Amino acid sequence: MTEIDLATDICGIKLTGPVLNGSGTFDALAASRVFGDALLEDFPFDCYVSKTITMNPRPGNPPYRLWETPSGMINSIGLPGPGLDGFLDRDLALLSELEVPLIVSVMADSSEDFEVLVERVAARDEVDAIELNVSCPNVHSGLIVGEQPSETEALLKALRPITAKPLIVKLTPNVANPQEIAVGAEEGGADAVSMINTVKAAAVDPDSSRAWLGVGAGGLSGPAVRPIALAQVRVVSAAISIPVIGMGGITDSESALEFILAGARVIAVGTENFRDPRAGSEVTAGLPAALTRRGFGSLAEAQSVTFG
Amino acid sequence: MTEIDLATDICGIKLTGPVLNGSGTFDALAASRVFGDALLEDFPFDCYVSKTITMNPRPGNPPYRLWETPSGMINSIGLPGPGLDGFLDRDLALLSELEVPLIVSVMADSSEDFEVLVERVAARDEVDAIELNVSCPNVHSGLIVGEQPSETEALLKALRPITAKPLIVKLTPNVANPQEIAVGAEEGGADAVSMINTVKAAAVDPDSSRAWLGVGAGGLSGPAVRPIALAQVRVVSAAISIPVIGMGGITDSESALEFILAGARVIAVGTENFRDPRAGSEVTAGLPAALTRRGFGSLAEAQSVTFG
Amino acid sequence: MAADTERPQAPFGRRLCEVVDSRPTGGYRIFTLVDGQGPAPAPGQFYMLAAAPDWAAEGGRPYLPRAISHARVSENVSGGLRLDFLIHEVGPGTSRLARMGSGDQCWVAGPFGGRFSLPRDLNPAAAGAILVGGGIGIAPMAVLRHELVDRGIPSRSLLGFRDQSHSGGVDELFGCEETRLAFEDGSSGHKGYVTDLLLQLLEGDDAGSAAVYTCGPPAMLEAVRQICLQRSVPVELALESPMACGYGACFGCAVPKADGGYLRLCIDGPVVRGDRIATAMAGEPAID
Amino acid sequence: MAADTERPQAPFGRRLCEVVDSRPTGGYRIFTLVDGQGPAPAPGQFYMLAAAPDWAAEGGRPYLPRAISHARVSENVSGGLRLDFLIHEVGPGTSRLARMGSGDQCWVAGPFGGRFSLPRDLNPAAAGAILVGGGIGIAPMAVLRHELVDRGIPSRSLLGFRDQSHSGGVDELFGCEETRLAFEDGSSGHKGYVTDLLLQLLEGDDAGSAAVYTCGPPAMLEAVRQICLQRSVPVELALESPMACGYGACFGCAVPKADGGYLRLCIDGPVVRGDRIATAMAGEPAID
Ligand SMILES: Cc1cc2nc3c(=O)[nH]c(=O)nc-3n(C[C@H](O)[C@H](O)[C@H](O)COP(=O)(O)OP(=O)(O)OC[C@H]3O[C@@H](n4cnc5c(N)ncnc54)[C@H](O)[C@@H]3O)c2cc1C
Ligand SMILES: Cc1cc2nc3c(=O)[nH]c(=O)nc-3n(C[C@H](O)[C@H](O)[C@H](O)COP(=O)(O)OP(=O)(O)OC[C@H]3O[C@@H](n4cnc5c(N)ncnc54)[C@H](O)[C@@H]3O)c2cc1C
Ligand SMILES: Cc1cc2nc3c(=O)[nH]c(=O)nc-3n(C[C@H](O)[C@H](O)[C@H](O)COP(=O)(O)O)c2cc1C
Ligand SMILES: Cc1cc2nc3c(=O)[nH]c(=O)nc-3n(C[C@H](O)[C@H](O)[C@H](O)COP(=O)(O)O)c2cc1C
Ligand code: FES
Ligand code: FES
Repeated sequence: MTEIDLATDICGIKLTGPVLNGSGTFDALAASRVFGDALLEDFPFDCYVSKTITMNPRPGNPPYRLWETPSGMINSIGLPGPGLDGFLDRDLALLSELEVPLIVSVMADSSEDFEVLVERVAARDEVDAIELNVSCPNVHSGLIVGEQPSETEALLKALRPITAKPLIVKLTPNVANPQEIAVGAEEGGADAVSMINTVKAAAVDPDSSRAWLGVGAGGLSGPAVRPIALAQVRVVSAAISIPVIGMGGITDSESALEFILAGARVIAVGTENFRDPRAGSEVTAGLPAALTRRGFGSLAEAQSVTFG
Repeated sequence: MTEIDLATDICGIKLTGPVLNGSGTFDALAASRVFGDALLEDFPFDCYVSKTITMNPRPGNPPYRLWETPSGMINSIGLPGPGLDGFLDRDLALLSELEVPLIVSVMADSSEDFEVLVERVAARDEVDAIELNVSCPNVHSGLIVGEQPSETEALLKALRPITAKPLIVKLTPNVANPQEIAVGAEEGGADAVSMINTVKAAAVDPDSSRAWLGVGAGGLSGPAVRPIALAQVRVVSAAISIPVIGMGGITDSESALEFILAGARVIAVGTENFRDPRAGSEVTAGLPAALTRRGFGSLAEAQSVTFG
Repeated sequence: MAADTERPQAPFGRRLCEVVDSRPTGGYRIFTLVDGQGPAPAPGQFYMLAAAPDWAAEGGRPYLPRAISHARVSENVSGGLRLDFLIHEVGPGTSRLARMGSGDQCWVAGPFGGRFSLPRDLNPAAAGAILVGGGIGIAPMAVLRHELVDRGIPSRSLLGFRDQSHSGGVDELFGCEETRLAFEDGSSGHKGYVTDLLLQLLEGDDAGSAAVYTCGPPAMLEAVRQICLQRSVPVELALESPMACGYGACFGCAVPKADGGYLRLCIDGPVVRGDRIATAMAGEPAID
Repeated sequence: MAADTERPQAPFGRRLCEVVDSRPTGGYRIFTLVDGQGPAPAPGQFYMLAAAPDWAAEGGRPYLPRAISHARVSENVSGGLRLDFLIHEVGPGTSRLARMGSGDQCWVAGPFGGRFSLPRDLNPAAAGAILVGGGIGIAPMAVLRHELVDRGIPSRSLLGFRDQSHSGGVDELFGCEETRLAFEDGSSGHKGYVTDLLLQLLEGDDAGSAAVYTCGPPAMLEAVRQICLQRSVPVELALESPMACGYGACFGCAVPKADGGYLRLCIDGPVVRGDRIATAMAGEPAID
């Protein structure tokens, strides 16, 4: 096979290839405890996205937090984490040892808190871009920010002046028209959107007659949602001119390429990391052959396809 | 095992059991051509729901109309059918040979056409109830009726005076808050809601770099969507007092019972009919054991559970 | 409601049948099921098959059953029918079916769909039949050939293959019967397309007394269809289209009709007259 | 970043290992894998396993790998390790694993998690160890027992079972070593709970010199934990919780800590000291 060039970029950040991780699906710090030096020597992603950081430390949701479904899983993790200070003081220094660009995901329930998060995170040199997880209710309007184009646009307009670093909006799939939210994000000044987050889902305890998850419901991910994600990437990428980071059920290079053909510029591996800690590397390893099979000479050619 | 009573009702229609078919997933006329008398002697459902009928004959969408996905399938069938006259003049007389109650599904793109459909269908004695497929744009407002609580309520208010027969609203899952639509339906005078319809989805041609489906995108069904359907049944049934007809990836008595525990009164089998023409009968056959295993003495006991 | 009485009727539902044999053949695979419940299928009919119990392999597919034509039918010594199926592995479903071995169980529904007409019903002037098969499309041709032999109706079989690795089943399904082979890569028989052989026959023959039957890849079917339509030779094609159910429930298997609209291939086909359809290549991406 | 050096470290990624044996044992099943890449696991560690290639069975599950403790480890004559796993079939994942046979392949990641402490590290006054196992929870106890024997540390094993059909592996894993058995149905050994045997021991013994280790169903673990906490006897529990990844990636395996918040059982456990957690029954529906 001839050499296939996988180098690319997202919002100006140069990447050795198009494979990111989905926020919250790979804890590089835990993985380095478990796998040791091998993790850094053989890091599976071309860019690392942190778990979503919040202002204050959070314990996360009560158990159970997981359930397996046909070709997928539901989680109700609830954003456990050390809070902004803990992240900046401890985790960030460790994450900067990674030899790939770093995107930090943040969430807040008010525009003011979002401003603090973006300002303090963006101030750190280790950070290349910020992803805004907007599946949260606006404490003033009560509306879920990421469900309303106007709320999303307003949030971006408030955050945009704070930093020159790229701002990425993580879209929720739980809306009738994700392209409207994406347009709101673009108009507010976002540099990219990433999609999809998990799809609202529930499971029944196999033994009792109650909800299995401790908080009643959660979010579906994995191959089951891939067709939903592909449809949303298709309509969103057609509606905006900023790039799309595509994800949702990517398991291998073939499904990764499907997202790129549907309109994503780069892709992220989420749930598949749980099945295979090196899933990101496996996706990358298979991409040249997958591109060649469909007649592309480079990643850039596939990225330029206009999908029907 | 002690005798378990499966008899129930939906909007006052007495049923021998809780198992319906999803509209458009079992063509009783075609099945009787293929399987002969066995179909009537061993009919798999306690109530039959017709494919959605439209005012005028429709050819349906260009091929391909199907694609298999992880634990599911996407369809873009496009409501092919004989139109109202063809249905009333030919199909309906044949369907009345079925020994179970009959629900006729209808769709239109204006309130006026909906009124004609409901009036003429409801006038026929063979018909026990009417299901309104509202995943269609309002020709005046341009809004998708089933995506807007106010549009749904307005449609029901227009249709309610036309007939005393039960009106069932089939909800789309492609909204942020299906409970708001359900409340609109209830306030407009609906007698029940049925849910979920298919989830917007797309697939990439494995060989070319185009969309596989002839019209670009379609709807996802099958076990992959079951967790999504369960979550929506959970929130919708908690928000309304009219009954829910639950569906979405039901494959067996265990998954059927999950819907009832989550808040559905009766359930419908859709895509599983394609894998097994007698899927409805198999679900029914397993229900007594599934109820017993969870400690229920009757279907009514499971129906009365308040889900956590 | 009215049943279709002119075709063997499938038992209602699906049933488990045992795999009693499975063997490779020229790049394809043949396996044999014993069906204790179904009627003898007619040439052109097909079954919906799903390996049991692990139909879904890695990745959540296959999920739906797969439409497969029978390639041969015979009586089983201890009762029931022996059904042979010829499989070309092109994806998760056919791969999973091809991996079944003796003793495994397979879900079976069918036989579904209608049969090939007899030559006289297709063309009152027909002297015999010309069978044109390509790739795994030779399976329904083999079944039809056997029926024609049984009825004493003369036929000629023209079989086309890309190369040796896409030519399974010929010896086993056509045995010592006379066939004319075409290989695109010239590795054996005529070098080129099977339609070359058909053109030769129709030019030699009195085209007016021919009745053509064909099954194979869409491009071949469309070529055969055009050749026949241009010469007013009646032709029946056994088509494929994505099928979820096989019994008219899903409306997925749409094929465009010549006079507009679509037919449901599973119940209105899979055998269709060449002049009834708009194209044998529906859904195939247009060639740039 | 810093690696955990006090525990055997898993190779990065997952690997295919061959199943070389599989056999029933008292209602459960034991199978043996040969692992050519991983380090020898320590008592208490576990692996994430998924049968290959058909992990997903009918219905799209199993999808995620399953956490399984090793039940025995030995050197393989031709290299690598022989790992035994004891399986209780409770759903699609364990059923699919139990159906693997000799020659099949299995995806393996691990060993994951931390190990049991030695008795002296748990209780400086410890004279020996008391091992309390229930059901398949006897597997990690067997591994710990072997290590203690190798190190010449005295231990007593108390094993509890619901009935004979939930008592697999005792003979094979504990061999001729002395064990005290309890059966809830009285079919053998003590009639009742294994905690009855523990109470007897702790009353006879000087509780101050005991170190207790336990693995089994949540209700049993919580009973053992309470018994020990009340008597200030140090106890380590090997817990279970739903796990998607096993290496700290998903945050799914939360277990409530005694001082608030949650630990990630896969990396902070699965072995935890009794006084570190709020309950061994997190997530279990409250009893009405
Ligand atoms: C009536 C009928 C009879 C058939 N008889 C046989 C037979 O005897 N032997 C045999 O091997 N196969 C037969 N087929 C084809 C077989 O059903 C498909 O190849 C199979 O469904 C593909 O499933 P898969 O999971 O292996 O591959 P998939 O991943 O589903 O498909 C692989 C590739 O094939 C193409 N494709 C898949 N299905 C279709 C389709 N129906 N029409 C056009 N393109 C398609 C797609 O482009 C895809 O890239 C028959 C089909 C029909 C409708
Ligand atoms: C560290 C660890 C070590 C383990 N070691 C073994 C072992 O050696 N042998 C063995 O057979 N099993 C072991 N298990 C348990 C095993 O992982 C689960 O039984 C398995 O995941 C269930 O999968 P399934 O598909 O068979 O059943 P599922 O359908 O997933 O579950 C069946 C039932 O078990 C319950 N359940 C499932 N998973 C859990 C869980 N993690 N916690 C509590 N309840 C649950 C549910 O109520 C469900 O009804 C271990 C688990 C952990 C976390
Ligand atoms: C266990 C789990 C935790 C997640 N945590 C986060 C998170 O903290 N922030 C976020 O934006 N998305 C989070 N996600 C969503 C993923 O990043 C991703 O959008 C989604 O899972 C779809 O991709 P997948 O199907 O490949 O997993 C999480 C997903 C899972 C499964
Ligand atoms: C091929 C196909 C055709 C369908 N046609 C209709 C239809 O005409 N009207 C309608 O209301 N729903 C239609 N549906 C939706 C189903 O009735 C059902 O709501 C959905 O498929 C979810 O259930 P399932 O997962 O059990 O299939 C169709 C679904 C499929 C798969
Ligand atoms: S395959 Fe379902 S209607 Fe033809
Ligand atoms: S199992 Fe994933 S973090 Fe513990």
